[in-house]
Amino acid sequence: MRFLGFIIVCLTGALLLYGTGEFPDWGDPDSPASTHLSNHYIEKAIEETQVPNLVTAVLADYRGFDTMFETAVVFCAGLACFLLLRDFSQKKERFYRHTPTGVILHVKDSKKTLKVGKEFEHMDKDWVPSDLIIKTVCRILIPFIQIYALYVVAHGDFSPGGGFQGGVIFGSSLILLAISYDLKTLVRRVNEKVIGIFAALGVLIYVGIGVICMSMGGNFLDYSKLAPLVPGDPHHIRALGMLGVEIGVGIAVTAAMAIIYINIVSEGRHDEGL
Amino acid sequence: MIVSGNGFAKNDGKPTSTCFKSFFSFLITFILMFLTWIVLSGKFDPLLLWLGGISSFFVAYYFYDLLFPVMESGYGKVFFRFISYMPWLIWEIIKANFHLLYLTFHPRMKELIDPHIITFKTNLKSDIAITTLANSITLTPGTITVTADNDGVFRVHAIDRESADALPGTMLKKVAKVFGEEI
Amino acid sequence: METIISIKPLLAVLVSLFVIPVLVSSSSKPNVRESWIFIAGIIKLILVLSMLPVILEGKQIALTLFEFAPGAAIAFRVDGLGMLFAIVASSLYIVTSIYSIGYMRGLDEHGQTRFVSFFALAISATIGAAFSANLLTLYLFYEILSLATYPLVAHHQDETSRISGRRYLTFILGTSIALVLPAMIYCYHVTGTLEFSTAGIFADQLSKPAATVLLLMFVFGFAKAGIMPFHSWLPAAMVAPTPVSALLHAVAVVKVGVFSIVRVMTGIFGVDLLANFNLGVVVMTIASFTILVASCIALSQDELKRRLAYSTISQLSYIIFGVALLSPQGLLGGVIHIVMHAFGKITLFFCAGAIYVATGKKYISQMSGLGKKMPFTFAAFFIGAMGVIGLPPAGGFYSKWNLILGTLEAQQTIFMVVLLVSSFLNAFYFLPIVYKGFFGKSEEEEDGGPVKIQEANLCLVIPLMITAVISIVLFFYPTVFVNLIKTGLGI
Amino acid sequence: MHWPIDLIVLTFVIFCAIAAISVKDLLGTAILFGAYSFMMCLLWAVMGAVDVAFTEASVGAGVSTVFFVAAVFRTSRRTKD
Amino acid sequence: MTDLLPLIVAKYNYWLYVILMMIGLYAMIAKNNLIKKLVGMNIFQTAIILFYVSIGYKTDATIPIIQNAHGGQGAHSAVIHAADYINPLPHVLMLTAIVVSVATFGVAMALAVRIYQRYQTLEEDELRMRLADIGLEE
Amino acid sequence: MSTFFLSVALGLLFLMLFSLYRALFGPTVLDRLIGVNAIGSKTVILLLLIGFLYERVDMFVDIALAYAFLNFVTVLAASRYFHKRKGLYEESFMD
Amino acid sequence: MDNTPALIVIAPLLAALLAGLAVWIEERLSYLIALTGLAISTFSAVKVLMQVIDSGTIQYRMAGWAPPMGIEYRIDLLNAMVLLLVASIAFLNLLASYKSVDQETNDRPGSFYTIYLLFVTGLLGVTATGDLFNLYVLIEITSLTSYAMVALGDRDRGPLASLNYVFIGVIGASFYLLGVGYLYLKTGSLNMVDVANILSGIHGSSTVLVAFILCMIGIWIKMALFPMHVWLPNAYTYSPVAFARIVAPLMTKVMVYVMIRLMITVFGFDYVFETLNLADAVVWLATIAVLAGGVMALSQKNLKKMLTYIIVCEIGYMVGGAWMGNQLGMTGAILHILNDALMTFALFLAVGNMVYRLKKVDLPDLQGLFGKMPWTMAGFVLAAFSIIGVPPTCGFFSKWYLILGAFEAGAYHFAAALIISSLICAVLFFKVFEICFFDPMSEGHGHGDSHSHVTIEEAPVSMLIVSGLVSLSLIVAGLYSGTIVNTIILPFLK
Amino acid sequence: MDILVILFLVTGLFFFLGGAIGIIRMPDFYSRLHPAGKLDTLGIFAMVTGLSIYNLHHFSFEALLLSAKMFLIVFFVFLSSPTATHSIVDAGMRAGLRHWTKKKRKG
Repeated sequence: MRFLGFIIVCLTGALLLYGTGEFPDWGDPDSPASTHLSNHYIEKAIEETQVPNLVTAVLADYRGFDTMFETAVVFCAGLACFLLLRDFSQKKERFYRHTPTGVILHVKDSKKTLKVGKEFEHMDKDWVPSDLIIKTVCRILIPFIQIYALYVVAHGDFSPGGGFQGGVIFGSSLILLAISYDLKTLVRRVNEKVIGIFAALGVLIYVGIGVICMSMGGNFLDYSKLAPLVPGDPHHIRALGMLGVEIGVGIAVTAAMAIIYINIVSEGRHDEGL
Repeated sequence: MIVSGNGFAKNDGKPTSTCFKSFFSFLITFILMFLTWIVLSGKFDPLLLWLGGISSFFVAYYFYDLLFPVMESGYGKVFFRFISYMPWLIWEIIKANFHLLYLTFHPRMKELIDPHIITFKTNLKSDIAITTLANSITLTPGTITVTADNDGVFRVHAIDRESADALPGTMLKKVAKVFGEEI
Repeated sequence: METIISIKPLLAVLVSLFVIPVLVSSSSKPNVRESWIFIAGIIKLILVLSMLPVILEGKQIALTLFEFAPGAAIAFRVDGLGMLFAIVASSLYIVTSIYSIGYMRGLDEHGQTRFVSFFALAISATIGAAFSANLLTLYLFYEILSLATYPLVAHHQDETSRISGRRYLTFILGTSIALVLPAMIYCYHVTGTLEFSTAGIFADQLSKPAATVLLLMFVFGFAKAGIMPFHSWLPAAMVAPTPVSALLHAVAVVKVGVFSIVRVMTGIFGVDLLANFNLGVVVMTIASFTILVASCIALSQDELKRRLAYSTISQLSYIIFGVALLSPQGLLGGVIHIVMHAFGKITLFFCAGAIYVATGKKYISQMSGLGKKMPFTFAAFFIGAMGVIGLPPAGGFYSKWNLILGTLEAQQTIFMVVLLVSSFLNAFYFLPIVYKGFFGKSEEEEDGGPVKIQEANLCLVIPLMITAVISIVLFFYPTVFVNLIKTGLGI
Repeated sequence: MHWPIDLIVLTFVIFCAIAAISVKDLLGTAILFGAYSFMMCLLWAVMGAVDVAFTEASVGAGVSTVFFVAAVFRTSRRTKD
Repeated sequence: MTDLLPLIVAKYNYWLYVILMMIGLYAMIAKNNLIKKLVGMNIFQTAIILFYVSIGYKTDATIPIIQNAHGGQGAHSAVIHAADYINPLPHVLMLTAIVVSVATFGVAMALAVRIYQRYQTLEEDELRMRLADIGLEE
Repeated sequence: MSTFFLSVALGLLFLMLFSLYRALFGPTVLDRLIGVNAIGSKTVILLLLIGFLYERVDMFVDIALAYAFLNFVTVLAASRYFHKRKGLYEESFMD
Repeated sequence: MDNTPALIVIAPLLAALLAGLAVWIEERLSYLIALTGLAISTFSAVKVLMQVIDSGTIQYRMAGWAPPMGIEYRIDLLNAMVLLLVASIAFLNLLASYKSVDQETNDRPGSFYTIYLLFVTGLLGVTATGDLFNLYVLIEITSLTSYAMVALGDRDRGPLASLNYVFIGVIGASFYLLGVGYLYLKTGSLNMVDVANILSGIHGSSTVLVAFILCMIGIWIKMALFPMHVWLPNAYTYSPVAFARIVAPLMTKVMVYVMIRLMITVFGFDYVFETLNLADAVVWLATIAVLAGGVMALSQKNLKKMLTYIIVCEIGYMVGGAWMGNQLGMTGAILHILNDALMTFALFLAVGNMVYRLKKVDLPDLQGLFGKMPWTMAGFVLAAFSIIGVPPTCGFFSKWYLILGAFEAGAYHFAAALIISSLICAVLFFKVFEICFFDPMSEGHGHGDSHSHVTIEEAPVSMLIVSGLVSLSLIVAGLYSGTIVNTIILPFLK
Repeated sequence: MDILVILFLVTGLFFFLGGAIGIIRMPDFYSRLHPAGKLDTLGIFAMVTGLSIYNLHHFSFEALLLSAKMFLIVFFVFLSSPTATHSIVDAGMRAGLRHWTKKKRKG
């Protein structure tokens, strides 16, 4: 296998290197790639869309259709992880902790249950008390991270970033919560159903905006047709549409990242986690 | 999203804050978030401000208990004392770093250093105080906090005797003063 | 030539197809089921016969169903040759239906509904093949027929039938896919059409080697005709119930093979082309080889049905032989042999089945003396045998006579010898059975065991009487068929 | 003007990539993979692809690595190659 | 030296992308551990992203975010030269590609976890042995 | 000034080589972690410097910020691993 | 503005998301939503096909941007046909899957429908789009959903098969992406027509050659052409039946469509067959693929796996036909996309019915099935005949064109391979028929009792109806293949 | 002004150098963390200070906010870096990594 792999790799490499022979120089401003389509984007985008971040303009408007499917891919990944790993079965052996004393009870009989409430709480085999310092620092940091993530989503038009990056950062903040405390804390705060709904909802916002454009008599995702629905400068309607779309992306990505993480780290049991 | 304070308050062994207090901590969080937003954004476009408001509200509404799990009246004072603690800390950090630089660049470094672990106990109670002390220790001369638990027991890894001897010392006092705790 | 567009050929094909759902739905009531078969058979025959006058007038009936490429369509065209074959098949179908009722019930076979359904499907395909207007349609029905017969051959669902079924399919399906299909597509590739026409479809696109290869592909590819290397499916298929062997393996299936070869030789290549390239001799050589070898093998077979099967193999080659003579007399003799042999051979098979049902005996050596117990059966057997051997007053004489004339006409004296020799061989392997049946001592007489043997039930005896009688009638009145052949082949 | 940075970072990237696939401890691989993504992010930034850099920072260095660690946590660190 | 350096600079990115890609491909084909293969896969994908981003780069151009766009009402009238900004299109494409790659990566990780749950190993040869043990090898 | 920034950036890259050495050859996983952490902190500065080189530092600050944060998450996740799974790789070969 | 073209793709996507929401609210609702979405999609596809036949190519601008800037849908005859095929098969399969999904994914049928719809969306998008990069994204959607689905199938082998699928799938998609990158580098555009225009000026470039090779290899990997097929059998065998039924007929076929699209629309006939000298080599490759697929299928003991190898074989047909370099071969390839999709679908429907009752379909499990599930078997037999190429089923007619094309191109080896593979298929299927026809009873009655006491009945009516319908459509498609060729394929090729 | 900036940057670079050398030279994992955790933090502090001063070159409100934003990084690093360091040390302890001691003590 190694040898075969080596040969395949070398062949591929040779093919690709052969192809590079006619490449324009790196950074050549006159290469076809940098002159044909991109000039239009660079010169006209701000005029047509009022969005200074060209990447966002192209991403969410000119090629918004791509981005919609990209979001769908993320949603699909989340759903796939959920379907693959989520495990609803009740474990036979269970552990409980007596909250006031901290005594840990190990229940082997699957029928016997303890009432989970003030006195007892569920616990996992590999439970480890979370670290105080990490916990406190993360507690302080998480809201800032979140506001930062939302800032990134909202400012996709002006600075790098956008729905996807913001969503990932927001998702990371949730992951951070799960890492610094434990997974149960996260799941208790943002429960599974909510994440699931949000994942679909995010993409739905995107598609929904497209469909609304369609029902307003435009093409799919043609934001300019949204103008009658939104107050404000009709010139900025495309920027607004992009913002709406980015928010949808952000929601979907956040939820998908959370789902993927939660399911991988707990093998779908939603218990202790990393 | 489902909001529940219990996941966090429980660790402090204190009951969940009352309605008013939680509103207050929500408000503070909101203001803090909004300020952060403005610093981040740097734009005063009405739309963006609105978005900032909504975002701050969102974060504050769902995560206020993260930043201020226990709302107490003394936060303002603590804040100012903390600010005044900062320059001292930075100065200490700089000193520590020069010391460390000296160690690193010393040709016979391995003779100078003497890594070992020391343990000491403090009477600090609140999480935030313990954390501040632990991080300060980590940032200052040749010492890194290994563990710090709820009871205020610290294990510290020190790179040489000199650094180890300085602990807990002044820093503990200062931190205790900042958070108004007994030593 | 005048062409009439009519839906009748399609109806004739579809009648027994449409009856299948009815058969399946009435599977719990055997009598109702069988009456449906009968009705369908009669309708089919009527439809076929109703076209007869038109054809005899020298007109043709045509119907194009689906044209999927220029020159390649699913289309029907009824001409003399097809008509002849259709009449034989559909009339014998009715007879066989009656016979199979008796046979299946007599033996209390399982899966009778399945049996009759596939039987109906097979006969549909046969008629379809008879009425095909082009090679594509012919191939289509040929394949359907192959596939529809498989469940019939493997009807007993035991180990022997599994093996036979496998062999049957290997030969039939294998050759048709591997040889006929590429040959056909090559024809289309060269000429752009597959329509049969008496002049042939090749103008002068073919070289002699190509033509030879193509012809051989067709001749061997239509393995149902039982040309020698590809013959062994036929004896194997004799494990099937006797009605199947009778109708399908004496009439429908094998004759479709032969018919296809005749069609290809006359309609695709054209007599002139074959004559130009002198390809008739090639085919004749192959056919003669088959005739002689199969006859010899038949001599050594003890199981009656297998002997009949080898006899069939050799008789089929007569037809091909006759066509390959490429002379009017030869063509006439060859094609009319389709009819003559059909009636003769089916009689023989019917007899074999009747003997089996009545006595449970399969082997010739066990049959001595049975003629006294089953006089009608053995009388019919005698007539059938005469037909196959070519003795007057059975119809077989007419075709053999024409064949011999044909060889003379084509000045192929050596092949005439082949015919004569094989006729002797035929006589050798048939007449002893008759002789033993009537004059030999039966086993019971030898053993002294008092086993009561009597004539099989009426459902079995009547059909074989009918076919035997027709066999004789055809000797005296072959005119209709001769006319059909003459209009069909333009001789 | 940025080519020296580009050149050096690219070389680093190659090092990281080779190391990441040859380390015999999957957690090490995870960590090196994170480093690899950091470098890549730097590379995109050098080439002016800020959005890509941002995404790579958040995805490659952040989420991917965490997923990786999580997966290693739930499977095993052991590997033969 | 004077000739060599511009040539290297001009093609360095493309060469190195090929090398990176070969590394990734090799890891995917030859490595025994499934997670290692996944790393290879990611390296492979990043190599492609590197290629695309390299296409888009322009010397002496700035990042594709229009400067001073909101500096005032009159700012729009300023003419934008295409040569001043880096080509945004490859960036857009690569954003999508990165997202796709992380999605694939997540799913692949989930699959790896599932496989480990079932077979307690992620080494290909051991997996093959396990499969043979339980009679599932074809 | 930009020449200076460039040389600072190159200097940082040079220093990064040391961290990279630790990351690539660190005897234990945790050494690698230290190396990567150190690379991360240098990268934050590098990003800012690149921003100044492009004269668009406002765009790069965001990335640097995200970077710092995500580096933290990664390091935390990797080190949390050891809270749950004991041992370096000697033990993990056993099970 | 007529939005029908967009609706074909958007309706399933929207339905997928709504079904995804419904998972959390009312699980049963998701089935209805899915059904509605696909019905709308199918209906739109029919409408678009009519429009295209009437008035020629339809262009639809996504987000209203003119083509080279924005993404456009370019629906010509070929597109429209494949769209209708995909949408209707997806719809029919959904009709048939109601029960089997319940059986196989007893925990989360709603999520299944969501992923299913996303998969269909991907396929439809791949077919409709006129943009090279958009194609990549959509391919990835289909791949990702397939990965998930494959893993959900067999508990033991599913995840492993899926992970291998991931590796190879990613390599394939990445190669394609690289190819697009090389093209973009040379042309600066991503729109197919635009790229084609620019390419016509730079045919000699080595970069374009590499781009072409990369694209082709990528697509071949995705469609599992012979040496790159290793992922397919396991992946399809171990996926849930409801999914196998759609992925097997559609995925590879759509990829063949993509290949044809790239060859015809993007690179152009001239480039592919005149500038490059690859056609012979590829036809040889296809020949080997056909033979190898058949031979490998012969050695399988599991019915589902056997069928997957037949798919490998069929892919060889289409690739060979498309690379023949003449109109007949291309006609055959395109016709075979349609026919093969139908017949594979029919086969897998029948297999699905069997799995529904038997749970596993190793060949010995099938004994006596003709008696127990006659209608299912009838469908199976028809589909099998079609694969073998028995007239008048549709398989015969595409084979006809393919062989004709091979004759015209002088590729007799390919024609021979086709014939041989027909024979192999005949052997294969009659092996199966034999097993199904001769029940265990014939070998001894005692044996039959020990086999199993569970009486096996015919599959549920909903599954049977679809199965029967599709099997009959094989004949109908066969009979009307002349019409299809004349109204759709030939005008497209001109 | 530029001199100040250069000074800060060079200082930061110097700290980073210390960190880098420390990472290489220190004998064991725990002692390596000291330079890595602390010197880098201070290095970031110094350099960001320098850069934000440079950023205030053309003074405006926006530039001020930008500098504040940069200091947000410092704030962040000051919080996270010691935590990360602590977390790594903790991990080392839990992993059972022995710390390096002087040879004379080893007996």
